[in-house]
Amino acid sequence: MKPEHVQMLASQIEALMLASDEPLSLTRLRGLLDEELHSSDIRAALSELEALYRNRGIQLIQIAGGWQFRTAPEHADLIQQLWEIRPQRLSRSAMETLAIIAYRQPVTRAEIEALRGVKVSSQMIATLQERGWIKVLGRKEVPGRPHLFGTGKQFLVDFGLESLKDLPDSAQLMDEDEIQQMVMGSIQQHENEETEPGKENPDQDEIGNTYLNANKTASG
Amino acid sequence: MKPEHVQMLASQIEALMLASDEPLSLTRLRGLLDEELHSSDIRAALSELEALYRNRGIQLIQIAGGWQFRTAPEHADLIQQLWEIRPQRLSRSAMETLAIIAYRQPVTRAEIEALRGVKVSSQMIATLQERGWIKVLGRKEVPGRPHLFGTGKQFLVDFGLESLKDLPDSAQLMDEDEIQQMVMGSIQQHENEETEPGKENPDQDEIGNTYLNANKTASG
Amino acid sequence: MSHAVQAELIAHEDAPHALPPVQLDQFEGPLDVLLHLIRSQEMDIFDIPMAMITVQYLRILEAQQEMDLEVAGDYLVMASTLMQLKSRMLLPRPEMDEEGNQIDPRAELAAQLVAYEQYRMLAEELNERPRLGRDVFVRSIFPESKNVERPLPEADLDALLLAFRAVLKRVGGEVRHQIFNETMSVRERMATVLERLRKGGLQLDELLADEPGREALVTTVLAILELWRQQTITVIQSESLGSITLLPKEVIE
Repeated sequence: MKPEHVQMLASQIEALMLASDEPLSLTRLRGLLDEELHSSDIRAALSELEALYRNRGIQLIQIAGGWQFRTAPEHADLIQQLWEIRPQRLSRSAMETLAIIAYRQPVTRAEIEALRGVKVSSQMIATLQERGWIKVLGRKEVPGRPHLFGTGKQFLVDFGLESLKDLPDSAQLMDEDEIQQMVMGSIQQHENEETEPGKENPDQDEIGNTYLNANKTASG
Repeated sequence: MKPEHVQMLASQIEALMLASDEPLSLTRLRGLLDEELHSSDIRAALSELEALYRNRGIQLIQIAGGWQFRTAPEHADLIQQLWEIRPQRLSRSAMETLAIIAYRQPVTRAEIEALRGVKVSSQMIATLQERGWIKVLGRKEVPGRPHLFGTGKQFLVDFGLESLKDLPDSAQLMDEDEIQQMVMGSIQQHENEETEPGKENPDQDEIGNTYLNANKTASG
Repeated sequence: MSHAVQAELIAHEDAPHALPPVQLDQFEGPLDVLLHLIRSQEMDIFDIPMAMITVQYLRILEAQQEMDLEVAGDYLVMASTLMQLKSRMLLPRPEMDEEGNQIDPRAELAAQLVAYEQYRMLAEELNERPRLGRDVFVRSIFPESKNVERPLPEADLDALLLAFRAVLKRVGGEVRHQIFNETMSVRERMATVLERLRKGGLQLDELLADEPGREALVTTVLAILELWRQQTITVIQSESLGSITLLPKEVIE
């Protein structure tokens, strides 16, 4: 492979390493990168990166069958200081995952992914489990027998909830416009039902339907 | 400061940047690093890092008053693949509303509606608010005391801006008076041309071009 | 040649045939439609042929069969503005302001269009900027060396609810209704039942024995039915009217 290709490859791998929340294995990298690449090309780019980051504040290390960026061990104290000042906030994606598990338990990872439209990493699940906020309730009897997740006791304790019933009803979480649309919808339905026999008020009916249809088109 | 000190400092900053979940400001860095350091030393180390990461898969970007590591934009597809993300599209109307708020803040909903010529739904305002892109800055002291909207910090973070001054083309943006003048001027010119004897087919093109050029400059 | 005559001539030309058909829902409002008409036909924004543009605008409006009433309002207001401007352009004598200068009735509309076009363009530019989470990404977990202890994340109910709202929004009305219609109490009970079944099978009576009151009983039954429907548990009744046994699909290793 030409040097500029190795460099391009190294650039791609560098970006993947930063964005990934799991160590990336050679197999995974090959799956993500150009399919025609040989493992040896990827290895070459990885060693180049490893060398590049040697003796720097960031290192590319091999762990759990893959590669990952870590801060250099000599800066441990500094990092400790950085983290002590402000406790970690859960990332937005972790929050969404937790919320889906809370409202939708028991739920599988695939179901969470379907709702979020994004992959849910093992690392994220592990973080939530470690915190005691979620736990495995059982397995779903579908191919692969995936774990079913639910919230743990610590979730109620930490979020100040007596029981899951104290979580606001999901309907309460809608905003003004959505509620108005729903109300309009049900009023209309009601009116349709009422005027059905004698058709006493046909005009209103028609306008209402137009409105409803338009809404459906808009949301569809 | 000696070169090896700058290098040590750069290494420390590099590690902090990797371990922080938000952009780190100069003040924050100084608090974490050796107290006897001057801001200028930190700046020097930061520029060295910035240069080092230019044209790489990872970049050190100045954002919302701080610095942060981000993947280079050219690897967007790759990371989307890694995360199995369907890139979220924001509606044009949401983007238009956001643009008006960003460039015209503080601005009321009625003013946005007047500019766009359509109603702005509460839902859209809520969506932008939830993302932290806009927030209520206060109320306008006119009848009804409507909310005044402006952009929030997350807007800078998500759109990769150091401050509002970095908004593209803000200098070229014409305000109401300037537009008024431009329109009056152009229309006047037309009338003159049209009343000029012998000029039956006014050279509309020329004025159109001037306007288009002005537009191009603004977008460039 | 006066505006009036010019406008009349154009109106008779039946120009719209040159325009490719457009749908109203491609647009963000009446100003967007007008700008499309003006720019695609290379008209001069400071000398808009009112008669032609009004005809074209109304055609697009007519082609749209169903319209949200609220949105329709904005389009209709513009239609009446256009018609009014068109008729003002037909007046034989030009209107004058206090200082005796000619007033072009279209000035206000032109200013509105210029202002809107600016923001339309800026919105596009803003949208094209590399955006965090779409084009550029940051690190989301921070696994540093072993001797560094990371404080545990803090619980924040508001953030949790906000996150859930965001999910609800994304999945949209209908899907949302299908997915989140069970009440929290049933969900909670489903989790409890599953947990109790972890150690092996249970008789239905055993499971229902501890339930205080009718509502709790109903909730548990609903939870069992839902788990059964989802094929998370097996329900066995060996003889009619015999006892019912609930089993986890397979005891967890």
